[in-house]
Amino acid sequence: MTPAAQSSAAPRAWPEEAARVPAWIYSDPALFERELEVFHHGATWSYVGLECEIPEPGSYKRSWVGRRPVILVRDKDGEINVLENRCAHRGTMVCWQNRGQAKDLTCPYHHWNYDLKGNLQGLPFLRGALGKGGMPRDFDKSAHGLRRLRVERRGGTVWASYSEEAPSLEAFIGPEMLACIDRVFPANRRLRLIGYNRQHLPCNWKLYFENSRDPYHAGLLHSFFVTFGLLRTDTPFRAVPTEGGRHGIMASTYSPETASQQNEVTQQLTSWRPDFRIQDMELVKPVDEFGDSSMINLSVFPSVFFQQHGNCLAVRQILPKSQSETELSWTHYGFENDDPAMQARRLKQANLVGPAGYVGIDDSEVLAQLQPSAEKLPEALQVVEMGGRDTGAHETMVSETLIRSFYAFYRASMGL
Amino acid sequence: MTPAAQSSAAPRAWPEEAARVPAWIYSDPALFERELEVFHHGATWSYVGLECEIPEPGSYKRSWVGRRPVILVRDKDGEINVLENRCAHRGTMVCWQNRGQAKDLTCPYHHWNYDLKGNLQGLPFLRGALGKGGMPRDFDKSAHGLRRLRVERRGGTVWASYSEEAPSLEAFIGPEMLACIDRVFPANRRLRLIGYNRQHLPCNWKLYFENSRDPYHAGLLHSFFVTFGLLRTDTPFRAVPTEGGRHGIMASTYSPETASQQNEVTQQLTSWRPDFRIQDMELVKPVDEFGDSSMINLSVFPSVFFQQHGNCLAVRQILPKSQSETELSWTHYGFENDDPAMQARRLKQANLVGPAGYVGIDDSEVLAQLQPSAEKLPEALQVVEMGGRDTGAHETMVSETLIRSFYAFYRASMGL
Amino acid sequence: MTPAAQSSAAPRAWPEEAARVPAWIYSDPALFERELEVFHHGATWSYVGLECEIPEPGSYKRSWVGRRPVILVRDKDGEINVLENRCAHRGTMVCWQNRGQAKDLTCPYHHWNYDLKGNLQGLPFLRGALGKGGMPRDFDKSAHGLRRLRVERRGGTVWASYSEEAPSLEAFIGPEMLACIDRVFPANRRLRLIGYNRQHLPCNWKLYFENSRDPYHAGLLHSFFVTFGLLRTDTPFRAVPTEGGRHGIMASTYSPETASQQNEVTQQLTSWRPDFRIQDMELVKPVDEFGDSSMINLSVFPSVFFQQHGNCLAVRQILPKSQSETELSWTHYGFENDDPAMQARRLKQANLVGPAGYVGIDDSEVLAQLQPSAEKLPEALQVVEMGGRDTGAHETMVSETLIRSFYAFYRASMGL
Amino acid sequence: MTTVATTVATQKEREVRALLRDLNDDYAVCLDDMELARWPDFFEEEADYRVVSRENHEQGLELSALSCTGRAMLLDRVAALESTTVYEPRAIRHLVGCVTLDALEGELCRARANFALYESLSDREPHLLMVGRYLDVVSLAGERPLFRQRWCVYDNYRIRTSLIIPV
Amino acid sequence: MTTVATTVATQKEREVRALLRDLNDDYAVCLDDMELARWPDFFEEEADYRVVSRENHEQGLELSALSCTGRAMLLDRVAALESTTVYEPRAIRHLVGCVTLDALEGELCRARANFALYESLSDREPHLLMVGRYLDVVSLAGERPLFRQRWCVYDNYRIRTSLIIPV
Amino acid sequence: MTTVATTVATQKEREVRALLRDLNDDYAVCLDDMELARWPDFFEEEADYRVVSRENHEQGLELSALSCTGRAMLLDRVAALESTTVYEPRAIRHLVGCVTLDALEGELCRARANFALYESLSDREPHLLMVGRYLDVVSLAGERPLFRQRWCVYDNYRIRTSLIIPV
Ligand code: FES
Ligand code: FES
Ligand code: FES
Ligand SMILES: [Fe+3]
Ligand SMILES: [Fe+3]
Ligand SMILES: [Fe+3]
Repeated sequence: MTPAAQSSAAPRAWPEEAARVPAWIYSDPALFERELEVFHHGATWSYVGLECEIPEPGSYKRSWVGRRPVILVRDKDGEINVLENRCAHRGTMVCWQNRGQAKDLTCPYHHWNYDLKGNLQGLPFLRGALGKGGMPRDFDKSAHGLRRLRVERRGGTVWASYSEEAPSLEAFIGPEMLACIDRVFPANRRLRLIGYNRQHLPCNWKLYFENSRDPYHAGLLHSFFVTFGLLRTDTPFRAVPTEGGRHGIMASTYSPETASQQNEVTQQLTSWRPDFRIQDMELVKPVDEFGDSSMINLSVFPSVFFQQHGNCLAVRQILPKSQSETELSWTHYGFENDDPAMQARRLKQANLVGPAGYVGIDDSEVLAQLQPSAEKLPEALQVVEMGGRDTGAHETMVSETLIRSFYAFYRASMGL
Repeated sequence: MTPAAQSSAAPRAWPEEAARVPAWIYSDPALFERELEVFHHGATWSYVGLECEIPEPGSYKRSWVGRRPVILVRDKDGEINVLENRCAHRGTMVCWQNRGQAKDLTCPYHHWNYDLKGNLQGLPFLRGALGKGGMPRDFDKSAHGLRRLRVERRGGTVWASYSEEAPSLEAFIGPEMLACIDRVFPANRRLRLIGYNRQHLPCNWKLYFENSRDPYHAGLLHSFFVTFGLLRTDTPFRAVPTEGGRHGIMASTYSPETASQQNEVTQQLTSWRPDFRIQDMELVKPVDEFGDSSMINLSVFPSVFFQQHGNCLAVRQILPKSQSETELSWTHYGFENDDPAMQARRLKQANLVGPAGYVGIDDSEVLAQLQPSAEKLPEALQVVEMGGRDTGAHETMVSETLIRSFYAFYRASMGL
Repeated sequence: MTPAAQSSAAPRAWPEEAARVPAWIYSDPALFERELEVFHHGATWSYVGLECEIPEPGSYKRSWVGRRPVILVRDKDGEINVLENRCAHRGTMVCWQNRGQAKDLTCPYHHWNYDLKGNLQGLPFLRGALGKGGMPRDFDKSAHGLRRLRVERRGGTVWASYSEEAPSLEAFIGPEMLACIDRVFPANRRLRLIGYNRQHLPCNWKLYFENSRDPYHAGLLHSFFVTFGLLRTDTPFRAVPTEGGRHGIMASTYSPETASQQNEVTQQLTSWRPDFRIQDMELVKPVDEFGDSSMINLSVFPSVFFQQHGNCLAVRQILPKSQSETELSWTHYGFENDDPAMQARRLKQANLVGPAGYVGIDDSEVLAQLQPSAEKLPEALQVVEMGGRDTGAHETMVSETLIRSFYAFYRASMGL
Repeated sequence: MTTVATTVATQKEREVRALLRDLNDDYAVCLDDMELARWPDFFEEEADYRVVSRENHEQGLELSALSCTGRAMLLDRVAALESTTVYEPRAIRHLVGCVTLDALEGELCRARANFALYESLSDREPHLLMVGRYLDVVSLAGERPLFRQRWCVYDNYRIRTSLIIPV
Repeated sequence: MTTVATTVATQKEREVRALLRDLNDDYAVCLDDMELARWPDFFEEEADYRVVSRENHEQGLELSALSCTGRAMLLDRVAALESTTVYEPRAIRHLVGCVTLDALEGELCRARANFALYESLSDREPHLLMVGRYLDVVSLAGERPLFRQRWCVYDNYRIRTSLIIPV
Repeated sequence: MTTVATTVATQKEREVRALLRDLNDDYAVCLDDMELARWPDFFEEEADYRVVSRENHEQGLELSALSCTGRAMLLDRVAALESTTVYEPRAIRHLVGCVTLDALEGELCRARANFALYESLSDREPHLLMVGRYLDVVSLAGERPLFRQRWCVYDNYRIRTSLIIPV
């Protein structure tokens, strides 16, 4: 239970000292509301799903932009529309199923009926019954559709924005990040949906962002990764803030040859378990399907991470639910021409991540220990100066540059 | 989980546009507190129970006025008293049983003892023990009774008010509504208590009021009603705001002959299921016991609805628990001389309403889908212009006049 | 569920009338936060544990100061340190076990390592890896230890303070109370840990304080006590506020001879059950181990009560969790040379207190009935004038002087 | 009927109790699987099925939150759920335990069992919807035991939002 | 005693386990029905009944939240609940499962079972009060099995408000 | 396999169902006791163990939150929990009920059971972690029944924080 969080009328001041983050940003409910307005519902793009989830005309699924419920639906022209899931009449959620197939959308309350572009097609008793009642003559159906968001797609991913001011998706993501995303959504391969994992974290969404932009922890907290050399602090690594810190690229290198080598660097790895062995080694022996020995974790602010851990490919949607609750929604995918071995490999390696993942557990457990301390000690400061105090790109895992750059961007956006 | 609701220091402005209701009124905790003070604890009357629930001297039951706990008790003179369930000493609830029989009321904490009118009769060690302790000599027992509310009764119903300024119950309810209430509490028949249903709704209390003052939805959402002609959009109907919109009368007409007719009106009823049949038709074949073919739903603001659906008679107390939680407390009743067939009929038809009712479910499910969208989109507007933009009495089901009139009254009272 | 509590920007005014306490102090979340700062995290001392719980070098247990998590650890010099359980790096709880044995403390997230005095000993990749990353050269390990609190011990009890301004523990507790505490922690006897009881109360922490400083209720609410004469309103009793009302002593007298006598005083005891008998009377026949026939309950504000009910010795830590939630953490102890009979007796008499205690239940049940009424009627006043309106020491159970003196102190400290 | 109560159970009684455990589990699984069409088959023609609050039950008040007197009403309840009722998709999960045989006379027995119902709505964690006790009269005359009476007496003061699937 | 553990159960052991399931259900129903007067009858004269936190139990600390050594204390607990204890009315509902027979020697057995307790206060929905494990020693010597020891080890870190009805 | 469904159970089927109840209870206790080393012994060599959401299961999506294909992966999961996984100490408590035998052919049966999992973290009250249904294929060929398949299909939309101990 969150203790009564303080939400100062006057915003608190960010600490002067460089490379510090104040703990109160993780528990203030009014700040949380403002973040949603500035970021998620503001001039940004949010990932909302994959095209392959709604393959046919009439296919739909529910999703979220920030905290707002939306419907992702493919209309009969094959276009994808993202509609707010709120009836224009009296505000009921129109769509109550998480996914399905529909010819149109009818609100259960008074049966107002919308087409798949969100236009109000009709409503019962528009002209009354037996000469009585009905809507005013000047009622304009075209002004009472479902709110429709801007939509862009890329490589099978679908994005939405509430903002007319937001730049194009391409410009918003930026070229460096785009290249990384395109790599895991190759133009010549069709996506295959493998399934979902959904996880509720008892922490502020920014703590999750920090965690997932933090290579420093990966080689220490995650004994499993370390022990099997899936992540090595001594192989090439890139931590690249892009678009002024808004996004962040983490790319590591995996080589089966050096995966278990010990040296001066690994001696600092207090989590290395040299005598820990597993029997089914396929879990930790990925095939280099993209031909570059790389593993990636891409933070596309504010809504999503793209990850490739070995042959486990997933999109991780970050859904802030309150100042102390965050939902992770993982969509795992493969490609249509995956052979049975690759299909099995992706499923097996999925055991690494998610709410029951060999490394996923470590993160969710740590985050559950962070939020209470942030709430109970809101005036405390986080120290983020590993790798220096700058916000540039670093070529090492032992750096917090992606967190510093994130907060540089955050403060500028929030005026903090 | 309610997301951190915004509770602006400066009250937000009601939208200019006619026939619009802003969604933020359903989630603001400070507004909720003010509503309780203005309405429930202010110059109004709240229904608190039926006389037949406390038949004997000493009979009591617990009830609520707004969010405040009260005890309804019949004293030895046969008078009914409504007492705040809070000890005048240090504030413990005095009465811990939902109902029972008592000669007096003793607080468990220090055994202060009150008579059934709430007067402090005695307290242990008033004069100390062995010459030490005790209450100050000027302690005035008569100033430390249980807080006693104004009480009025009518036709077996019991009402209470915190306010000396409130007009008489009769004036508060007003003549038009009184006539409707008297109809279902006939002077010549004694009430028989059939039982309770209690339901917790995850929505703001005003959403429930809107729902229950909204004939437009009844013919659409409630397939069951529609299919069996219990409510027909083409038979005489009255939607009458009274006392400046404070209260609202809905009266429909049921005729077994026309119940299943189809015509131009019913063709607009998208929820008509012509081939749906049930086997035990007694459920939907009420007997016209009041001789006027009428079915009613009376909204007596702020505390109660009176309903007669066929032969199912019930009082529905509306208990606001927080800005996002409302309790419904249904008391079903019949009359002492009901014959066994009528007794069985009332019980059978009770399957229509309440938390498991054939039509009750539809409402609670819709309301559960309304609150989250109101919370997540507080700046959205509800459109209530079915039947026009006026607030007069309408003779059709396809009208939202009872909602508009309710908000006209609400805004005037709240200064919004 | 706590209804949305009002937290006025402008603090509310304390009532003018003497011997009154306003109910709003039990539900205001902002007031609660301020209380923690003024009292628990301010210039006071908080009980945090017993020395015998961490007997060896390296023994540790987790505890709380106010709402802040701390670690109580004995270092290799045998010194006891109290450290905030928050990593100086990014704020994770360092210690995840409630108790144990450790050589040092390592944060799971990035393996920063602290010695048992809280000093940062080392951190992985302080100087980077392969020439990249690492902490800035000017990073000062000595400035990034775990926050260490002031610690004092007395008679086997351990105390901590966040404040440099707080006086010595001895001065804070004061001589009169110290003598009472020393009595139940005799210098010549080593403590034996018997076990814990932990209880979650749905009430404001001050309601618990009132309850436990209130001899008036003890002889009325607690039928069990009364019936077996464990507490008698007619035997010598002392209710002594100390240090300006901050602390409070309650000392009663038990005599097996008079335990079941009836007289003019006991006739006022409405809770006396003369024909109630139990079969195993050892429960209510304590042995007078301190030679003074006394039973005590000592309130050492803000963190703890010391109690001796017969041969049941316990420390009761009061942990405020929110404005409406309080945790009680009971540590029962005996002495190392207790003979088997005394060991059994202490265990048997432990049935009197705690969450399932013969008298403990009465208190928790009453408190659960107090908080809702305080929340729903925040403007109501508690009347505390039993025994007069003064705040001096009284020699009777029928007095609320310890509550009045508590609020005199409280108001002065809080500026209310 | 002879009351079984605290006396020592006979072999026959222990067998019937085992049968009742199977019956209770089969019944619960039918509902959890949402195989509503099979639900009326657990009852005799003269079925007396009720979902009733402890409050009403203990005061002897007749009102139920849901009642079906006779198989026709059981079938109607199923038909309405499938055709007319509007509700958010959900999963129901039963745990049934503490099955007791209270009385046994010829081919009729009086029995009870505890139930807990968990509800999982479409985008939330499961929550406890209801706990309570089944009060049954079971006929053992046919090849399968059938409920003549099943009263589901729930401990809840209030029902959380809606009660849709029978208990 | 012989430890049953992971070995294959004998016919005798399976029968005793069935007996224990009945015993556990009867015991729970007695409490849920608030028939407290019958509760001590489930125990031998030398009863060792405890409700103890996992925390104390695992550290070998002797303190219980509630303990009755001997039938006299069981009777006293019942008497006090009926005569002196002040508490808000409530309903308790048990679910008991995962009954295991851990060791069987002659007419004495060591057994365990999981319990979940739901509490329904007078104006609220039910909540989970406690989960844990019974650690039992059961005598099979008489015509009904009786508890020589029943330790109720609860997983809760804290008890929610009060523990009134025995577990 | 022959589907048992709503037909009348044979004596053999009732015996197998009783055996499955014992198996389910033994399995749950093994996990509640945190005797993880014994957990793989409940499975055949070709074990197909999955913890999967109802969402994935009903859509025919292959992803599990946790999957072990073959005993080696069961052993690896245990080894990792004991050696590398970082998590807050906790207690898990199972209730398993509504065991059904769905089909029986020779020495192989298809069976199901409902589960509820409660989790007690180190300084909090227990909460409901998960409810759902086991979908099993059990081999009766050996001296002890063994799972060939155990799919734990949970009703939760989301997993609360982490799933650490197998279901
Ligand atoms: S709210 Fe959607 S149709 Fe009325
Ligand atoms: S609070 Fe009621 S008598 Fe003291
Ligand atoms: S947060 Fe503790 S080491 Fe990083
Ligand atoms: Fe990680
Ligand atoms: Fe309706
Ligand atoms: Fe007390």
